[in-house]
Amino acid sequence: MDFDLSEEQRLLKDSVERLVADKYDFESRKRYGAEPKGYSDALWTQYAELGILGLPFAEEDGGFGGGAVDTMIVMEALGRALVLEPYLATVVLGGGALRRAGSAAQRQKIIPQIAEGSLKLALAHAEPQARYNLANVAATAKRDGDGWVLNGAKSGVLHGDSADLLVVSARVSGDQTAENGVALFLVPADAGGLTRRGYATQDGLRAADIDMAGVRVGADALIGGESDGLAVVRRVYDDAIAATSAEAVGAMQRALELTVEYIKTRNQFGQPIGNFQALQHQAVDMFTALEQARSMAMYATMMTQEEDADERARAMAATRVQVGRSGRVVGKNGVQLHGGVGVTIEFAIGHYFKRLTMIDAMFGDADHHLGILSDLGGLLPAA
Amino acid sequence: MDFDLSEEQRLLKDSVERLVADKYDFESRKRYGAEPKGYSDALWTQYAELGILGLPFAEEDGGFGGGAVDTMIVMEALGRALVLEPYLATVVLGGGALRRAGSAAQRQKIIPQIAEGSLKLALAHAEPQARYNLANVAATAKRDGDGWVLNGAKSGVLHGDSADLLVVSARVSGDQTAENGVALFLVPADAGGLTRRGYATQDGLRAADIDMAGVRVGADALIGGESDGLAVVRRVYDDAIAATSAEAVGAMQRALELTVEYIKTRNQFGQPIGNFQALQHQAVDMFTALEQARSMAMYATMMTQEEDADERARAMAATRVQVGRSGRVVGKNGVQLHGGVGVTIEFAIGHYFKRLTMIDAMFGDADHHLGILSDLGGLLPAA
Amino acid sequence: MDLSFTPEEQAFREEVREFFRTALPEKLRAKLRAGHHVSKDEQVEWQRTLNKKGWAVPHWPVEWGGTGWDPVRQYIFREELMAAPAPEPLAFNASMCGPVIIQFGSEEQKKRFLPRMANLDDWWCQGFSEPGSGSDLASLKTSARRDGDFYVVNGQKTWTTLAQHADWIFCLVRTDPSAKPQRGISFLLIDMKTPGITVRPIITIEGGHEVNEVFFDDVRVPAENLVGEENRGWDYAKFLLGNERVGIARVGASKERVRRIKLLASESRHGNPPVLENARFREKLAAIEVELKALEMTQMRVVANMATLDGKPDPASSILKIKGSEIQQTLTELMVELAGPEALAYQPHGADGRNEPAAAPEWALTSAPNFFNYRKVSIYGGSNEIQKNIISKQVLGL
Amino acid sequence: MDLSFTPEEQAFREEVREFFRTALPEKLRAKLRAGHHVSKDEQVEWQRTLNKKGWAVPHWPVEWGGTGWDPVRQYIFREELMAAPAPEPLAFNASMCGPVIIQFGSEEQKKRFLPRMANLDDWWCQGFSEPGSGSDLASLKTSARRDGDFYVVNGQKTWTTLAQHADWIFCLVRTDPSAKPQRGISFLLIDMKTPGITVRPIITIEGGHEVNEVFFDDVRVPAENLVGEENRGWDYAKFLLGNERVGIARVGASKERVRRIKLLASESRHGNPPVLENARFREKLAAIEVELKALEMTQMRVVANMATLDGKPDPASSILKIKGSEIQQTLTELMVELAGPEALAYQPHGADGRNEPAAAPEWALTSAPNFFNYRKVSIYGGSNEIQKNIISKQVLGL
Repeated sequence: MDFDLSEEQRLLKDSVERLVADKYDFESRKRYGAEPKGYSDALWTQYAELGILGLPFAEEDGGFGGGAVDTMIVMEALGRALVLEPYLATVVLGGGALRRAGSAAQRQKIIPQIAEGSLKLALAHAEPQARYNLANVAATAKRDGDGWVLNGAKSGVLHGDSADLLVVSARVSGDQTAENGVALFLVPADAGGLTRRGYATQDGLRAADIDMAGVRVGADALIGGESDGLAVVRRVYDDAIAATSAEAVGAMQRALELTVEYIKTRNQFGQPIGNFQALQHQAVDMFTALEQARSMAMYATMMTQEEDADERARAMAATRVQVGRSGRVVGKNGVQLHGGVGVTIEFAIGHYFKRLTMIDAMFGDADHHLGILSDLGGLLPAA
Repeated sequence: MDFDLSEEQRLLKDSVERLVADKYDFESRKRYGAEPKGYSDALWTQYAELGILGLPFAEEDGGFGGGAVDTMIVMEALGRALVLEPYLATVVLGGGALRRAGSAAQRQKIIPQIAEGSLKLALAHAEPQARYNLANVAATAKRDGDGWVLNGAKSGVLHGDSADLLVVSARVSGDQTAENGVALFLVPADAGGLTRRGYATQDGLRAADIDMAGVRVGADALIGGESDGLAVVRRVYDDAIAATSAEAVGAMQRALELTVEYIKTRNQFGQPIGNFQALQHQAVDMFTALEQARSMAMYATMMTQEEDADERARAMAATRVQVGRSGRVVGKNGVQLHGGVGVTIEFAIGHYFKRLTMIDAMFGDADHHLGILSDLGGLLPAA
Repeated sequence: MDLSFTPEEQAFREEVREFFRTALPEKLRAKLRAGHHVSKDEQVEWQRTLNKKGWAVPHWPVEWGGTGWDPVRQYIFREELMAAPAPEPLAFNASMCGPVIIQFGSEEQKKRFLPRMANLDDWWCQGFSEPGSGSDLASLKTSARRDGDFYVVNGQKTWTTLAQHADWIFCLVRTDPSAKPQRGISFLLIDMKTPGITVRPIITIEGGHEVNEVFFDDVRVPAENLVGEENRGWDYAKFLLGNERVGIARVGASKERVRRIKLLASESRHGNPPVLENARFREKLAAIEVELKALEMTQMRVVANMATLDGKPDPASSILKIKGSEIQQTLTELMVELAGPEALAYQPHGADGRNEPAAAPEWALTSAPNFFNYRKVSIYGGSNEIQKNIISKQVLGL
Repeated sequence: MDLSFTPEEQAFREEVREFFRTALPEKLRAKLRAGHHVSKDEQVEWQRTLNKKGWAVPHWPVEWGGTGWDPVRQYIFREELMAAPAPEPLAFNASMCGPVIIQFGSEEQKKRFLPRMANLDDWWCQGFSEPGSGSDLASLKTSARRDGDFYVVNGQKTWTTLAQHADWIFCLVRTDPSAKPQRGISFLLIDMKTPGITVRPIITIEGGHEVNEVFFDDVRVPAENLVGEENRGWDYAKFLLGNERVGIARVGASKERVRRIKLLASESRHGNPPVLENARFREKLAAIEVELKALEMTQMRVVANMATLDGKPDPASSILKIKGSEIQQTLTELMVELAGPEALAYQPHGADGRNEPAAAPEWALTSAPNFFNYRKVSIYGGSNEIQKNIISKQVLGL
């Protein structure tokens, strides 16, 4: 057991933190959000230069051979600044599907383009009717000669509006909620028959609803097998749970700092409101929530390596419960301690609150995961 | 809508409050608890003189014709002093079964004895296997000539060890958890074949486990019909929920007063600890919990008159949720604000905490009733 | 003690309900139920409908347009209004400035302002808070210097709700800078069209524009617009804030929201089982219902005691704000949970060209913005921390 | 960063587990699992078993009986001990007074006291709190006046855990009444058999006798029993309280309790469905498990950082007490819920003649007493409010 970062990891952490500290203050973020894509392409290039876009991919595929801890480090730093760029969508979600299940040919073609920043991905899996049931896939893929024809609708696809290449799930066989029979396909965003409606999300990021009407792709578009795409999605979502938990920890850390700074300087009744014990204790509750979430983000990071899907599912569900609940405590107390200015768009704290809320909602909220965990029998055996 | 007490109710309130204020300080209570029955027979006589033992019974039966509000007033006053005598067991539970379902002959024979303080009752319904399922009755009653023979076990019978007369439920027909087929019987505590094991309860009251092996009673022992005893029990338990909610409110009120008095006088760091804002806010949380519970105790009192069993069930479940949760807040915060002395047997606050906990556990705890309420669809209609 | 409504009160409730059924435009009802704000025109039109019926300002004296209803009937009216749901009469007119003028204003002020207030001919807003004076209101700095028949006002107000619609603003201003903080404050009525007033929007976290900053730069206000006596404004403000108490629990609005959540959660969407079949969701909702029922009873106790306590506040009234805001916030949060992934999309009213419509229903799209926006209810009107300080001191004597 | 245990650490865990499997008397294990306290004799016998194995005081220096284990191994040992469950080595000896003597005591004191401490030949208790000095420990009044080669001690200590068993007490006493509160305090070792000492039991709310008052009336203590320097006792006390931090989370004990609740809740009693089939109960338990797993990871972070932080406390360590006590309390409450109506009966150990046995299992009968008793864990050792004050000041800089 060892919680220390390696020398390389420490360097990585320093360099990402320095980049966002330099380039991602609150005012800059506002400017990036107003750019056409809703984020900064210039920053994206800098991420590529820093090496973080290719980080988790194998060196032989054109990546940098980083592990889950490296992703944790990056996501935490990005979370501190509420970074808008599609790192999660491209590297963790879309890229993750390739990393976990892509063929050597697919990986070697695409990953170098991800790493150099010239290709953005999105994972189009969720559908309007699915709610949080990952197995509910109504979109279909039918064989058509050597290739496939895709039909159906995807919704809330994170950064789906600006992605170049989509990883799309579709059902090849089985009932609409069957565990088997789902496949993943690489679909260019400009494929014929594919339409996208892009919109802002509540936290200032972007997403898209996608319709597919007779979208044709070749045989080489299939990622992995014809029937086990759902297992890949589950694995990638687990990676994303670990990654967004780290992002949430970064956001909570910064939200706590902002709040403590604010109550140290805001004066009422002739003194800083940070002198009032009831407010101090609310700040302490934020700190406690943060540290508990940090612990679980580390735990989830470790458990992304776990090969037993059930064990992994327990760990990820538990992490979501803690991170979701901690996020609510930090977000709500942070706004409350800011008072009136906390609910204005001009103060950063509200944006942290919104992002923390949306991280919770993204792959099933804390209570949803509590149900999953309890149905799996919890973490400890009876004795 | 009118929350004022009538002149008579105001007098009742004053006189009961005066009695317990005079006779039921913390030291006296300790003495009463050490008496052979675990309470004071001398006080019981005074309750009779005050007229509260016959209060809820009809005047033609030898009672005083009081209503649910009168019982609320008495129970709240008794709750303030954590009174040990078997008022709930005799007047509300055992007497309640007679009041709700007894024949004129039964009522006119027994109620005058209750009112004058010469006869104590208990309701022996719960059984070891039943948990909170009121319909789970395994004890049996079999016809035997004109009379009946009872067999089975009852557990946790409140003040069952010192009662003179027991109201016992037993199954005449149907499966062990059938809604119909349960009857109620009047059984003298000294009946042949009936054994009692008396013990203290966690809150300093008394209860008994009761075994019946071939207990014979006459035809006149049957209360109400042969099959509808469970409906009577439900009705009486609803009355008891209202009554114990009022008792809990009295206990919470006093617990809050004791706590506020304590933190005003306890000095640490050169000042009364009641000056510390975090402790003040905990006391305010107690106050809020108390007032919300008081409102629901009033609501339950009103709803004891409701004839629709489902409507009544919703109201009682909702009341138990609020009163149970409020009791926990008041009990826990009260102890916490007392610090070390709060967990000693020499300070009253711990006894309030224990009684509030046991009121919650008595007819199903707050979460149990939340389940009932939610299964009944909650309080408000969808729209 | 009788906690049920009398037959007369029940009949009154039916009458009110029937009026809302017929007089309230369906479009307005639908808008409120979907979680949207009403426009200025809609608010004005509705308040005039109420005023025509004689119900715009029920709690005012009959001579100024009130109804003469007892507290219980006023309560029933408010409950039914929120249950409809219908827009509430503009609080700044009906519950805040109006009662102050009735209690402390001159005869001329009453004649001049009250009828127009009741009919929403004038839209009022409130100028109390300042950037440096939130919880500590008495530290306010906006000054009013006497200059002949005028006061000259300089300073800044903030959190001024709907100032963008307002014709008039009632302000706390400092008229004696040398007195103790509470002593040098006056209550002044200011025409928003007076030169020197600038209104600047404050955008709230969900993107809405409800509140504003109001700047005063040598604004000349006729001295006749002073309410009551100079330097007594703090007393009038306390009177005003005391009046807010009962309405602030917003029990009726929360009941309406519970019913709405139940309806939405009992519907099967996309062929999935209704969310209400999930025991956890159902119990969370039931738990809020219990709190809400308790609060409703608490509120009824306060209302019923108004007659007997003769103006002195019922100690229980102090929990209305705390519990009411907690319940409102929890309900908005439950709505987000109900919307699930459909809460994700942000759809600003004034589409900014880069947003295409998401395939989610209106109630789901407004769920997160309402959750975000409702953080305000534990902050404004005296934060819940301040409320607890008040209870601690005034009720518990700590 | 590698958050898994190494194969060597896993093997060590197996070794420890195996030892507990064979060396721990089954009766003792059963007693702890039923929620009972162990007797003095049982505690002594067990600690001697540990000491024979060389594991009584793992964190002490090897020369005084320690093991030389790194923090991770010490952590594993403690976890397995609690999971067994086995009685913990008496904290007053092993974690409190022992380390102080090791760090600040004289060579003579070490030789005289440490071996007997490790073997529980002497049972120690702690004399810190006084009736007027709970949270505000520095205000303590018990005085020690120097008189030749002796200190003469007068005053009163309270909350003295298991003083009824104790041979020795380590006390904070005021040796300089004129100095600032923290400056005039010394750390004194006192033989409980010295004339003038009276121990009076304090009965806790559930009826147990764990704590006591200890009165000192002209108690003459040899000056050689002073630890370190006169008037430096406050520093030694702070050192002692700092050592408590990691153990105080009691993660292992809570894990054992979770497993136990799961087992009991998964059994069908009286032919009823297991309580664990109730989704609400299951989810409540799962929610605690999450908090507990997070706390375990937090504790491991603190343990792992001990090597690198070189004695400086990890900021995260300050949450161990707060979260640990919350979890312990919630678990005792869940046990009461599980027992249901069977939690009702009070069965004092020394039956008072008026109590006949109730027909409920042992674990149910101890559930409510444990719930009541465990209110103490958010009060003692610095109440959770004090802990929050400390975090606010030391970690957040407020």
